Amino acid sequence: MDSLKVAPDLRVSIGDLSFANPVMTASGTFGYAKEFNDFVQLDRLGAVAVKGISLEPRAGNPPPRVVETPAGMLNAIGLENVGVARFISDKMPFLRGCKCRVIVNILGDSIEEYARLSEKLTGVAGIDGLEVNISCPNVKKGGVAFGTVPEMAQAVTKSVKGATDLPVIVKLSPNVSDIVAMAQAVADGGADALSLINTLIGMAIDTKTRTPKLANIIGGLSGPAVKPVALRMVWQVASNVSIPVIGIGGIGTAEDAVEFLIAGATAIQVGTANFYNPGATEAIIDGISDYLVEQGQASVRDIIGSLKVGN
Amino acid sequence: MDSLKVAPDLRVSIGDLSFANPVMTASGTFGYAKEFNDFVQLDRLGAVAVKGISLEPRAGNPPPRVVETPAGMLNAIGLENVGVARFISDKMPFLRGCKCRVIVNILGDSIEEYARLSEKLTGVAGIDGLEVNISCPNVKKGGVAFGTVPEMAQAVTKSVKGATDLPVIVKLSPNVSDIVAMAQAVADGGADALSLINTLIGMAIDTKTRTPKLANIIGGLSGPAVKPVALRMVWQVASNVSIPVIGIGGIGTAEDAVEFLIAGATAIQVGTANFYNPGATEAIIDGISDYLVEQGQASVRDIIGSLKVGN
Amino acid sequence: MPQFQEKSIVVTSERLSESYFRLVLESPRIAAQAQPGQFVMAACGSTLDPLLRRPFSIHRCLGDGTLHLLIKIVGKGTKLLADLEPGESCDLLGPLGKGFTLDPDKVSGLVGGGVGIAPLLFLVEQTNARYPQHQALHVFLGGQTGDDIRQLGQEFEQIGASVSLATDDGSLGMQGLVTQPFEEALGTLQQVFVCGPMAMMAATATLCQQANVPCQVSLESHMACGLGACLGCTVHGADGNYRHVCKHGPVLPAEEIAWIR
Amino acid sequence: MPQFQEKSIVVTSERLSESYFRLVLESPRIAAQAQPGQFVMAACGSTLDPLLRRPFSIHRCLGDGTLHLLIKIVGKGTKLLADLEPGESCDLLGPLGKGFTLDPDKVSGLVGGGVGIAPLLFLVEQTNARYPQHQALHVFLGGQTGDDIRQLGQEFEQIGASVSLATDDGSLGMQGLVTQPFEEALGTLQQVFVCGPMAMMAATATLCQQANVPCQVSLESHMACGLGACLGCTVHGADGNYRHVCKHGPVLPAEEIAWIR
Ligand SMILES: Cc1cc2nc3c(=O)[nH]c(=O)nc-3n(C[C@H](O)[C@H](O)[C@H](O)COP(=O)(O)OP(=O)(O)OC[C@H]3O[C@@H](n4cnc5c(N)ncnc54)[C@H](O)[C@@H]3O)c2cc1C
Ligand SMILES: Cc1cc2nc3c(=O)[nH]c(=O)nc-3n(C[C@H](O)[C@H](O)[C@H](O)COP(=O)(O)OP(=O)(O)OC[C@H]3O[C@@H](n4cnc5c(N)ncnc54)[C@H](O)[C@@H]3O)c2cc1C
Ligand SMILES: Cc1cc2nc3c(=O)[nH]c(=O)nc-3n(C[C@H](O)[C@H](O)[C@H](O)COP(=O)(O)O)c2cc1C
Ligand SMILES: Cc1cc2nc3c(=O)[nH]c(=O)nc-3n(C[C@H](O)[C@H](O)[C@H](O)COP(=O)(O)O)c2cc1C
Ligand code: FES
Ligand code: FES
Repeated sequence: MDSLKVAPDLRVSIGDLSFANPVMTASGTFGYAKEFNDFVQLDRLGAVAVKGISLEPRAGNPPPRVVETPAGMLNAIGLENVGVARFISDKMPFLRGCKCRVIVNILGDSIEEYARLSEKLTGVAGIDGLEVNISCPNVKKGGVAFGTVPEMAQAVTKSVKGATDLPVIVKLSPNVSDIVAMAQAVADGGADALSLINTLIGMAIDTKTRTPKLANIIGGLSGPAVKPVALRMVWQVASNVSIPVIGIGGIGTAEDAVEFLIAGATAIQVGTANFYNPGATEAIIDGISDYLVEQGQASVRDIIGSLKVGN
Repeated sequence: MDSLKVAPDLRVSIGDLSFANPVMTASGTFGYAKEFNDFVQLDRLGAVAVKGISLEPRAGNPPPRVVETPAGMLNAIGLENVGVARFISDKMPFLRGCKCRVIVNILGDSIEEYARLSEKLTGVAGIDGLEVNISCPNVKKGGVAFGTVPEMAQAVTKSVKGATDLPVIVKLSPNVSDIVAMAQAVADGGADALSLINTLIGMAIDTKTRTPKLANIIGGLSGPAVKPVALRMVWQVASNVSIPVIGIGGIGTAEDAVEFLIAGATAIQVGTANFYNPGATEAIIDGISDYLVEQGQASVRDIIGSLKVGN
Repeated sequence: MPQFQEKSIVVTSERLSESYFRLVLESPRIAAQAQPGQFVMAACGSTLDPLLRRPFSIHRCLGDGTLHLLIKIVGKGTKLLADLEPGESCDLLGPLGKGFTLDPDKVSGLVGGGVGIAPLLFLVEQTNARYPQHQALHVFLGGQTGDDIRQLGQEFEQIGASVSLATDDGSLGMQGLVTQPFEEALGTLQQVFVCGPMAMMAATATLCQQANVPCQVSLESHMACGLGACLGCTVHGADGNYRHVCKHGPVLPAEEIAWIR
Repeated sequence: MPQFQEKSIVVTSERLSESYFRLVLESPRIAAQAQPGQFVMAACGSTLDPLLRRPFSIHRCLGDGTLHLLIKIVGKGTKLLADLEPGESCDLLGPLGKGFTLDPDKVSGLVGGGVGIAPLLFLVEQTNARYPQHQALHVFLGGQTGDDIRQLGQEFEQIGASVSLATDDGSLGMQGLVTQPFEEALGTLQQVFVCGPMAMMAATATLCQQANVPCQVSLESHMACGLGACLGCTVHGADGNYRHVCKHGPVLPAEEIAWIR
């Protein structure tokens, strides 16, 4: 096919919610967007997913909180955030002024907390959707992460769905034996979409002092190192579960993003790459457009899930 | 403490089996040892774990079988091997001539196959132990990997233990929600030691052709990229399960190896690093020695499990 | 204050000692905004290992569009930067963080340890340029060995600062810690600016507190973004709250920091 | 045959065209053992990305301890190698695999496409040196554009081979595929050696099979180790069994390969 004369159509949608393009920022890697205002035209982004918010402010973990690993990094921020009240009063005014969609990432210690948080965010002008981080320990269940037990993940999903009319995206943890079972449980709980993956659990040790490099001992691995695992999980989930999937994990270039779209992701989020290349998101939007032109495709929707397997 | 005048003691043991040092080669990354004869003094190695052996020869997967990823690689060799008979007749004579320990990695499609294979290898001169690869699909159970279900892993362990008097090391898959539960099930099944981790499941896509980069679609991720995950799992298992642990995953330098020893591994295996640096194992042996001298430790056994946590 | 991502061309790379070197980069947009005490995040190499940028204080900004960095080789990122040759480029983010606040009517003491000397030259040069009347600058430099700090000491002298030197091995200046000559002179100082190893900054801060002299320290912390987004770069505050070095600092009043924990 | 891991110093790096360059490395131990058709695994860069070594045919070995590689820049590994400057080093493993077997009493045709030309120069030079009587060498070279193969063509002529050229864009030699001039000359050939893109090798192999002329091909495959250990580098054999390119090849009799699947 000849190269197209018109710019390709980058629009995607998740349920009734439409996005100018499939490129979003991943929670915890883009602050509250303002931090990147000098490096990225925020209005061009498909969406911004803000740093995870809890009912009350959280101070987070003691330092050191980040450590570099081969083609990746570990973080143990400990979910530091300003709390929902200050988020709405201090951070939403700026975000409301951006043309991009705003997705609020939420976290809690109990199913009730997720619900109350969702209620508080519902009806706030400028918020387009909730992303539920279930990689948090359930304090009532001995600290087992919600995201590793299908029943618990489903219960969180149901409770959030019952508390809001905003689209609900549930963000899956990759630290499980069967990602499809987790995804199906959450879909059955009524989620509008899934985002995956959150970080893999990892660790690093300082051999001189024989202490963990993170004060928290363990932390979350992210960045290009995890991309193959993320892509595999996105493909498995997108091929087996019927709700839309947002692909996350090690995406730093348009080629990475396209891999996830081909694997079946309706949209993608850029995380760690924002740190080493603050302009990554815009370069990815442009690069997806170029890819579509090269491939003679009029719309990004034509490549979603287009992986050819078998012969 | 002053630097020691005598060379540090590198010997470790797993049950009754002693090793000159804690540095082994990981199955599938060192062939049958002969391939590395020009690059490594094989006699210096703690042990060689050979490529996984099955009852019958296997041809493996179609190409492409390997693809590079950021600081890692994916492989889908498909367990190609010469089968147990030819392994004993063609490969053991050379291995028997090496001073290092020889560990035979075994794999099967069913619990019975593991047992029969173990019987055939028991009594063969020069074989010092078996390493049971349970990251294989159980064909009788719909292809679910033995290594993701504690009961199945325990059953394999018991059947191998019943079929041999060789030390039995069970090699764990990292693709699970709860690595400690897997490890405990296998320990309860009678395993003499655990080795971990096998590869993480990953995937890569060629965006030009929109096909998977591996003919098998998915493959195993290994190399430095996975080190943080491997180290975390080794620490969790070594801290919670009482049998010895062999640490594997992304080890390429002495510093990497020491991290695993500090986390609680009694020995370590070098995998992917053999490909990009065939001399890696010897450099690691020397580097562990240097580390002990620097730290004023007389024996490598003094640093095993010496991680300081909490204050 | 605007921040920039700027592909900066290496003008010169000068080796000062075995492990210290100085990079001069053509970085007009960042240089035009830079204040003493601010830093840049530099991309090291062109592949995914090392992955993260490395933070470096702005060492000098002479108004000609160049930005100078003083770097000590300690690991793989700084090693790759040391291999850069004139004409090659390095991607920088900056200027980042909050710098020093100097009162030109007060006598200033500047204490630098090792590569922590970097931001102090910029501070002296800018102060000289802005407040020609403010000659009262006393500089205290510490290093492991004379080679590391000899040339830097001369440069401070050339721009009119009085300089005291101390080295661990006694190969230049007095042998011992730089806090010794500093302590002797502290009675004459009205404001103090420090950058160097944690232990040195803690000692200096304690001396200043005892003498009731205001002290600003430039902190280090492991950083992923440098932009206030990752929340990785925390240090313990004296009030029990965390500070983020890249956003609240790197320069902070010494009394805001919990020095001993 | 012994194999070596050798830290090799770059003697020269010569750019032949936009994407082709030639590296000359001081690699005495590997060079002393190398045979035409064998290859080396080269480490690219000094960090963990790229991680794996890259395979390259040995292009030339003039008996002076140097090893020449002809490389086309296609991705990040070859890009890093292109940046190497004289005096810098590159870690090589070699010589690896099985090379060409040439019968000096037969008329030889050599067919090279693109960087597949690399091993053929070594083959011609070694044949000339060992069998001065064997002058019957016909070389067929194909490239995308004249720049890629002009100098190589001249070099083959200088050492006495008769050379036919073909380029995709017609900028040198005939326009079209190198298999055309090869097919016309095939009747005069008694043995054929081919290295180039899969499609070109398949076409050449088919022509040879039809003409009943023995043909050896040098294959490519993604490799992790190059040593026969990872079992990653398989190709489909004509008999239904796999071949490992690094151990059974890279040079194999054309009839052993399943060309169409
Ligand atoms: C605000 C600030 C200003 C700095 N200014 C200078 C300067 O002017 N000159 C100079 O030579 N150095 C300076 N440093 C320290 C410098 O950032 C580190 O030496 C450098 O990051 C080490 O990188 P590496 O890859 O060589 O070492 P590696 O040890 O391989 O680095 C591994 C990781 O640890 C981090 N890291 C290692 N050491 C430090 C450290 N001391 N502080 C923060 N992160 C570290 C790296 O950024 C990287 O993420 C400054 C640090 C900060 C926070
Ligand atoms: C036996 C053999 C001999 C070769 N001889 C030459 C030669 O003389 N000159 C030359 O320029 N090239 C040669 N090649 C091809 C060369 O190895 C690849 O072009 C090179 O590995 C690409 O690396 P990259 O990082 O630039 O590309 P990338 O695409 O970034 O590489 C990514 C991965 O794919 C592998 N890969 C990519 N292309 C190929 C390929 N064509 N064959 C095998 N693996 C590939 C790389 O090794 C790496 O693991 C040879 C290949 C083989 C197998
Ligand atoms: C510093 C940091 C903080 C993060 N904070 C959150 C968070 O608050 N909530 C959440 O759901 N995910 C959080 N994540 C996970 C990312 O959103 C993303 O899922 C993960 O990093 C994988 O993507 P990447 O490889 O592109 O970074 C965080 C990641 C990093 C690196
Ligand atoms: C090419 C390749 C083949 C492998 N084959 C086997 C195998 O046959 N049996 C097995 O138990 N593990 C096998 N493994 C897994 C390794 O032994 C090791 O557990 C894994 O690669 C992680 O270690 P590394 O990161 O050091 O490579 C293989 C790994 C690779 C890369
Ligand atoms: S370095 Fe990211 S918030 Fe400070
Ligand atoms: S490349 Fe490893 S076996 Fe051939």
